[in-house]
Amino acid sequence: MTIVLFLVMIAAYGFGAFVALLGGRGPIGRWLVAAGAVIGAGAGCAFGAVVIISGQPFTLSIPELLPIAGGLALRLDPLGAFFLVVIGVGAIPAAIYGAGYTKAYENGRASLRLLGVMFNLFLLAMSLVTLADNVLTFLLMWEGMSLTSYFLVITESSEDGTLRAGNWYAAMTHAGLALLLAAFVLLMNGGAGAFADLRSSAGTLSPEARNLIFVLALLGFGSKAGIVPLHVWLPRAHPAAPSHVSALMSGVMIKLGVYGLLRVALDLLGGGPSWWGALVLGLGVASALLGVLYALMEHDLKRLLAYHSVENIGIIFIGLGAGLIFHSSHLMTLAALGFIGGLYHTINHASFKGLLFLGAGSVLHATGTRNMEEMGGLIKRMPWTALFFLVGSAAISALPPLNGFASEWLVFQSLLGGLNLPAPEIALTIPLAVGMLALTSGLAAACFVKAFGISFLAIPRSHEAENAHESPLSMRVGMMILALACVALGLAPFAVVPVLGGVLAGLGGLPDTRPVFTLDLSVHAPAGFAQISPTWIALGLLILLVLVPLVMRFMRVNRKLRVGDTWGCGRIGQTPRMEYTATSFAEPLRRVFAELYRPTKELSIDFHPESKYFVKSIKYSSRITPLFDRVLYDPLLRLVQRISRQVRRIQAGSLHLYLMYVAVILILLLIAARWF
Amino acid sequence: MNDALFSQLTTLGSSVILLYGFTLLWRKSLHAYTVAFQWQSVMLTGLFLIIGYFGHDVELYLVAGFLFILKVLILPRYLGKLEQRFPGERESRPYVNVATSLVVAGLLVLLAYAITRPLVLVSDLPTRGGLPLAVGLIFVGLFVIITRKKALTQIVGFLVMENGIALLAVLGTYGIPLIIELGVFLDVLMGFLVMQVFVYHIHDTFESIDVDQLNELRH
Amino acid sequence: MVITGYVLEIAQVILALLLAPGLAGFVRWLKARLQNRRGAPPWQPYFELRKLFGKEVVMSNNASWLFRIAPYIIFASTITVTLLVPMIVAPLALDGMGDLLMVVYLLLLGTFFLALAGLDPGTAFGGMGASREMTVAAIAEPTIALAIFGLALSAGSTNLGRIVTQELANTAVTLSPGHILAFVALFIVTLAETGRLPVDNPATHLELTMIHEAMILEYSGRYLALIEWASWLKLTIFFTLLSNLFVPWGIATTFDPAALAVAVIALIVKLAVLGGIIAVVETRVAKLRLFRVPELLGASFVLALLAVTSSFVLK
Amino acid sequence: MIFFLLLLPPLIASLLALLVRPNREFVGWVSALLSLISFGAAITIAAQTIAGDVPIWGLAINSLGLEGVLRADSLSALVLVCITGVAALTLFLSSGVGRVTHYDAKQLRRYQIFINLFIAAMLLAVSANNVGVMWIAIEATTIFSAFLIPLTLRKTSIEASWKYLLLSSVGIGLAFAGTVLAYFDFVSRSGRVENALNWTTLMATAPSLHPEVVRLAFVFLLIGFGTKAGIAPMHTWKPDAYGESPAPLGALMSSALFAVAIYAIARWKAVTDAVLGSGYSNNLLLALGMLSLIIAAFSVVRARNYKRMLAYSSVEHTGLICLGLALGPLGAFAALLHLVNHTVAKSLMFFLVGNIERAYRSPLIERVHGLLKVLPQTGGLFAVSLLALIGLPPFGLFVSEFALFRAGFALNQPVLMGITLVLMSIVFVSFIVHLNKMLYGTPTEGVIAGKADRLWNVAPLYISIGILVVLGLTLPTPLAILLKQSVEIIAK
Repeated sequence: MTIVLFLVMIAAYGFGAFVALLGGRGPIGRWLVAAGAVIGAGAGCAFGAVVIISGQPFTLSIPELLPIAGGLALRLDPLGAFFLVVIGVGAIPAAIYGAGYTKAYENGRASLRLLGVMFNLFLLAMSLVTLADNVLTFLLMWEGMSLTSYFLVITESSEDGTLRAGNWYAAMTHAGLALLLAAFVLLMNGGAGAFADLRSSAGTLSPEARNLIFVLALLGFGSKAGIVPLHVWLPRAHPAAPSHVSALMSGVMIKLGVYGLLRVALDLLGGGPSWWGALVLGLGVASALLGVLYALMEHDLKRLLAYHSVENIGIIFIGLGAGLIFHSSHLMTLAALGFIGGLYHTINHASFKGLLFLGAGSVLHATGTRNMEEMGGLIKRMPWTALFFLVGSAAISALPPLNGFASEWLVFQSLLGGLNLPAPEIALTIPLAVGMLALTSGLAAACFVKAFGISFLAIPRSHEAENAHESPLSMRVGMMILALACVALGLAPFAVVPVLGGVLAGLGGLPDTRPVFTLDLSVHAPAGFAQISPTWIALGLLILLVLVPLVMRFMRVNRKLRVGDTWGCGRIGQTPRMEYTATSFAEPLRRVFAELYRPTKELSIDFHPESKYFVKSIKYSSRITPLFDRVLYDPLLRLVQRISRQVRRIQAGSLHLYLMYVAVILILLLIAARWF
Repeated sequence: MNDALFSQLTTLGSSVILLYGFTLLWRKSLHAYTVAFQWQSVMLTGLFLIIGYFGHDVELYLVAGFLFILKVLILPRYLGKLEQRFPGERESRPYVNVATSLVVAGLLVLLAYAITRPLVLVSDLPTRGGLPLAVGLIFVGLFVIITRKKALTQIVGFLVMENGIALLAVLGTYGIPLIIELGVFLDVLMGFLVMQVFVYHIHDTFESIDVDQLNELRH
Repeated sequence: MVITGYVLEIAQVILALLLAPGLAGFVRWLKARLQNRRGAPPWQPYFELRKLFGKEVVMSNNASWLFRIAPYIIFASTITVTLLVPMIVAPLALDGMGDLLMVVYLLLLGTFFLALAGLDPGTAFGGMGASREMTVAAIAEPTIALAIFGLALSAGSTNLGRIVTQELANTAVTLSPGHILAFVALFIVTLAETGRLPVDNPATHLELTMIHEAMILEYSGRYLALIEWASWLKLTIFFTLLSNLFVPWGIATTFDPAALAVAVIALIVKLAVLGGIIAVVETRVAKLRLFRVPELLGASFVLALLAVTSSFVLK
Repeated sequence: MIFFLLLLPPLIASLLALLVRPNREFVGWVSALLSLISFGAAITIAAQTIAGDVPIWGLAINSLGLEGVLRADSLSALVLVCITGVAALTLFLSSGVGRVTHYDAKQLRRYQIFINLFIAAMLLAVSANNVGVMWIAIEATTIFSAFLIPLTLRKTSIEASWKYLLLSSVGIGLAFAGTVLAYFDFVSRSGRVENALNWTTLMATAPSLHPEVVRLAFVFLLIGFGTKAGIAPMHTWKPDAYGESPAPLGALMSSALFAVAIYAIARWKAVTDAVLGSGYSNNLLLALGMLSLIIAAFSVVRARNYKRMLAYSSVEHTGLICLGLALGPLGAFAALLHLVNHTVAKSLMFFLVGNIERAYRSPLIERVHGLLKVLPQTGGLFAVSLLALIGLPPFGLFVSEFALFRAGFALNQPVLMGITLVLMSIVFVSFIVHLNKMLYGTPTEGVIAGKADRLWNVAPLYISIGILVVLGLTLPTPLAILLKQSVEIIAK
C-alpha cells in the first residue's frame, strides 16, 4: 500500500520533470508538467496520511546507493509524514496555479524547460527530505532541495535583481548546509550515521558536544527557515521567484527547517537543557516582531509577504521553544501543547501564506507590478482574487474563526502554561513572549489592513490597475483550494489537534496526548485549562449575519441605497492622488518604531526660477536599511573583500617573489623538522 | 692515514666548489658566471675521481666522464653562445646588492651546517665532512636564482644547485646508482636546452633577458 | 436547566443591546453636566438609532461590496462577544465556546473590517482613521494579552466563566497588587479600544485628530446605525469585563431569579460607576497627540507586566 | 609485459607525429586510438591488483639497479586509470583540435609530439617502483609540458612558461635532494645495496632508518613534489600556467599531472610514516593544506579571469586532499576518492573553458555574458560541472568532501574542519556569483559559437558528467576495493 503510493509519488514527479525536459510548452505541455506535480503531491499526501493514521512507519533501504555512509535509507514516521502532507497541501494548488501562471513564460522570458524540471525535482527533493533516515541521505536530499529551489528562484534571470537575489539565497542556504554538515558529522562521531544509531548514541555524547550540535543545527535549519538574523534571503528571493514557487518556498520549504529542528533537537538528541528552549523562544520572538515590523514598511507586495514568513516562522519557533522548555522540565503535556501549536501553525502558514503568494501572483499577473502604490480598486476588477486574498489576510491576522487564530491560540495557551515552570528565571521570560506575540499579531492585522486595503480597495492608483483583469480559471482554482483549506483548518482544530498529538507521540519521550485533548467540537488546553470552539463561533457569526438583516427587514428599517460621490470636504471630483497611500498608512507605526527603522530621509525642493515663494516640485524620498544588513552582513562582506584584496597580493607577478616563497617555506620547514 | 687524507681532500674540494658558487654573487658579468660554473664542474669531476679512487668505485669514473662532457664541455659552450648573443647584458643591479648577498650566503651556509648536523652524525663515511657544504651550495644556488634578474643567471644558478645536489649525492653515498645518474644527466641536459630556448624567446619578445619584466600575469 | 442556560444567553445579549446606547448616553450626559452644560438626555442615543435606521443609505461610488457587508460583520462579531462575556451569570452556557483570547480577537475582527471599510471609499479621512485605528489597536494588544495572562495566573484559566467563579471562590486574589495593576492597565486599554479621551475624542466630528469618526465618515443610514450600536456595545463589553473580572461581586452563579435580579442591578450599578469614572476622566484630561498615545499604552504595558510578575512572585 | 602496453602507445604516437610532417589529421586520430590501448592496459592492471597480485617488471642486469624497476600496486593502478582516462579524453577531443582551433600544422605537430611524451612520462612516473626513476619521469613532465604552454608565442604565454619551468625545476631539484637524502640514510644504514632506491626496499628497511635524516628528507620531498602539485605557497605557477596553456594541456596538467604529484607525495609519506609514525608528516600536510585552502578561497572572491579562477580552485582541492591525506585511513580514503572525482571534474572544466575562450576570445569573466544563449551545450555543461566542482550533489565531490569532513570530525579536529567549511562556503559563493555573471545577461557582441559547441564535439564530456553522477550516487565495487587497498598502502 504505502510502497505503491511512494512509487507513484516518485514516478509522477519524474514524469513531470521528464515532460518538461522534452520541452513541455503550450497548454498541453504545461498541464502535463503540472499533472506530474499534482499527482506526485497527491500521492505524497495520501502516503503521509496513511502513515499518520496507521502509525506504521514506512522503511526502504538501498545499500547500493551512497555506500560510503550506510546506503540510501528512507523511513517515513508520523512526523515526517505530517510534513509530507504539508508539502502536498502546498504543492497541489501551487502546481495547478502554475499551469496557468507559467503561460506568461511562453514568450521566452524564462526557460519553461528549466522551470518545469526544477519544479518537479524540487517537490521530489523536499518529499525525500522528510523520508531521509540517515545523515548522508538527509544531506543529499537537503542540498538537492536547495539547489533546485535556487534554480527556481533565478527563473526570471533576465529581470534585474533576480541574480543578486539568487546569490543571496545560494550564500545563505549554503552557509546553512555547512552548519548542518558540521552538526550531523559531530552527531555521527565516526559512525555510519543511521538515525536510529544517532538516537541511541546521542545520550552518550558529552554535554558540550550536544550543545554545540544543537546550536549548529538551530542555526543551520534556522537559515532555511528564515529566522532572524538568517532571514535576509527571504525578502530578496521570494519577490524574484515566480509566484507559485514563492508560495511553495515560503509555504512549504522553509517549514522543512522546522522539521529538521524537531528531528534533531527533539527526536535525535531527545531534548536538552532549558536554555535550548529559551534560545529558540528568543529567536522566535525576535523573528516574529522584526518580521512584521519590516513587513509594515514594505510596499512591494511580495517582499511584504516574505517578511511575514519571517514573522510566522517566528511564531512557530515560539511554539517549539515553549515546547522545548517544558520538555526540559518534564512537563510533557504542556510540551506537547507547545509543539502542537508550532506544527499546527506550520500547516496553517503553509495554507494562508501559499494563498497570499498566489494572490499576489495574480495581482502581479494582472497589473504587472508588485508595488502596492500602483494598485487599488482591484476588488472590482478581480473579485475572486480579492475574496481569496481577503480570506488569506484575515487568516494570517489570526482572526477567528480562521485557521491562524486556532494555532496562535494554542501557542498562547502553551505559553500561559509557563506558570507551572519551576525555574523562575525562565518563567519570567514567558510573559514578555506573550506580550510580544500579541503585539506581533496586532501589527500583522494592521499590516494586512494595509496590504488588502491599499492594493484592492478604493480607486485604482495607476493605469495598469485601472484595466486589470481577473486571472484565468486554473489560477483561481489554485487559490480557492487554499482558501478552503484556511477555513477548514480554522473550523476543525478539534480534528487536527489529536492528529498532531499522535504525530508527536513518542518523540523525545513525549506522551500520546490524544486522550488529553478530547474530541468534542472544541479544543482544550491540558487539564481543562482553557477551551474554545471556533466551530460554534463560526456558527454563531453565520447565524447573526443572517439574523440581523432579517430582523432589520422585520423591523421595516429603511432599505433604500443611493450611490453618490465620495464626500471630499466639499471638493468635487476625487482623484487617486487624494487617497491614503501605503506609506502614509504605515507612517504612524514608522514613527513609533523610528528607533529601529532609522529611516534616512531626503527632501529636495525645486523652486520656481522667478521667486522662491513658488515651488516647482518637491521630491521626498526615504529609505530603510534593515537592521541586520546594517550591523551584520555589510560589515561581513566588506571584511571578506578586504582580506581577499590582501591575499591577492601574494600573486604579485614577480617570479623572484615566487621563488622566495619556496625558499622561505623550505627553510622554515627544515628548521621545524630539525628542532621542533 | 689514508682516510684522513681522503676526507681532507673531499672537504677541501667541496669548499672550493662552494667558493665557485660564491663567485656568482660578487661577479656581475655573465661571462664570469659561465666560467665559474665551468670551473666548478671541473672541480666536481675531480672530486668524483678522488672519491672513485679512494672509495674503490669504478662506476664513479664513468659518471665523472659523463659529468665532464655534460657540465664542462657542452653546457658552458651553450652558455657562452647565449652570453655572446646578448652582449652588454650584466647583472648590473640585482635585488640584493653584492655585500648583502655575501653575508646572506654566509648565513645560509651556517644554517646548512646547523641543519645537516644529523647527517654528519649518522654517516660514517670519511667524506661526510663535506655534506654541509653541499647543502650550503644548494642554498646558494637557490639564493642566486631568487636574487638575480637575468634569465641566464637564473639558469646558471639552477645548474649550480644541481651541482650541489650531485655533490651531496657523491659525498653522502659515493654516487647514486648509475642508471639514475644518467637519467638525471639527461634531464639536466634537456631542461637546460628548454631553458635556453626560452631565453631566446624572452629576448625576442621583451628585447632583453631581464626576468623582472615578466610581470604581466598577476592575481 | 440547559435550556434556561441558552435562554439566559439570549436574554443577556438583548440586555446588552438595550443597555449599550443608554450607557453611552449616560456618559455623554454626565460629561455635559460636569462641564456645566445641560446636554442631551441619557436616552438620546436610542432616538439616534431610530432616526438612522429610518434614513436611506448614501454610499460612495468608489466603495465595493466590502463596504456593505462590513457593518454586519462588525455588528455580528460584537454580539458574538456578548455571548461569551458573563454579565449577569457565570459560567455561561456557552462559556466553553470561547475564552478571553477569543473575545479579544473577535473584537479585532470587527476593528479589521471597520478599518478596511474606512479605506474602501478612498478618502483621505478614511485612510487616516484606518491607519490610526490599527496602530492603536496593535499597540494595545500586548497589554490586553498580559492582563489576560495575569488573570489566568490567578484563576488558572482563560475562560471567563472560570475566572469569575475562581475569583468569587477566593476574594483574597481580588485585592492582590497584581490584580489592581492589571485593572489599571486594562482600564487604559479600554480608553484606547473604545475610542475615548485622551486617545480619541468621541464627541468630535471633523477634526484632523479623529480616529473612529474618520473611519465611519462615509457611513450613513442603517449601516451607520449598526456601526454606532456595535461601538456602544463594545464599550459596554469592556466595562463589563472590567467590572465582572475584577470585582465580580453580585454576579449570579445560579439561575435562581432573585440572584439574577440582583445581578442585573449590580451590573447596572457597576456600569454606571465606570461610566462616571470615564466621564470624570474625559472632563479632566485633554486629548493626547497621536504620537504620544504609544507612550500611554507603553505605560499600561509596563503596568500589566508588573502585574504578571508580581503575581508570579506571590505564587 | 602489461607495462609495454601501457607505456609504448604514447611513445609510438609521438614518434608518428615526429615522422609525419607536415602534420595530418590522421595522426591525431591514431594517437587517440592508441591512448585507448594504454587505458585498457591500466584497467587490466587495476583488475590484477584488485585480484590481489602486483604486476612487476625489471631488468636483471647487474649493478644497474633495474630489478623490479616497474611495479604497479593498487595505488599506482588507481592513478594510472585516472591518467590514461583523462589522456584518452584529451586526445579524442584534441584530435578534433585540427578542426576547431586556429593552430597551424606546425603547432599541431609539436602538440602531438609533446603531449604524448608528456603522457608517457606521467605513466612512467606512476608505474615506477624505483623512486629515482619516478623522479626522473616527473622532471621530464615539466620539460615536455614547458614545450606545450607557449603553443602560440605571446608575451604572456612565454612569461607563464618561464615561471612554470623555473619554479618546477627548482622544486623538482629540491625533491631530488630529498631523494638523495633518503638514499643517503639508507646507505649509511645498510651499505650500498642494489636497487636500494626501490620503494619496496625502502619500505622494507624503513623501520631501521634514522628519524632525524628522514625528517629532513621529507621536507625536501614535500616541498619538491608539492611544487608540482601546487600546494601553497609553491602554487604560484598554477594560475599562470593554467591560464596560458591550451585547453587540452590545461586539462592534463590540472588533473593527471596533479594526481601524479600527489601520488609521489603519498608514496614518500608512506615511507616517512613507517620511520616516524604518521604524526610528523600529518602536521606538515595539515599546515600546508590549510594554507592552500585559505589562499585559494580568498583568491577566487575577486577573480577576474575564469581560467585562473579554475587554477585557484585546483589549489583549493589540493588543500582538501592534503588535509585528507593527513587525517588517517578515513581521511586517506576521502582524499583518494576526491582525487578521482577532481580528476574527472577538472579535466572536464578545462575543455569547456577552452570552448568558451575560443568563442569569446577573452579569458575575462566580465567579457563573457549570455553563455547559455551563445553556447547552449558548453554553457549548460559548464554550469553543471562547476556546480559539481564546488561540491554539490548529486556529484562525486559532494560525497568525497562529506567523507573528508567525517574523517576530520572523527579525528576530533572540529576547529580545523570548521575553518575549512567556512573557506569552502566562501569559494562556493564566489563561484556562484561569477558563474551567474557568465551564464546570463545579454550575449557579448561579436561572439561566434563555432563548431566547438556542436553536440558531437562535447559528447565525450557527457561521459565525464555521467561518471561524476555515478560516483556521487554510488561507489562501484572495484573502485571501492581499489581505494581500500590503496588506503592500506599509504595509511597503515
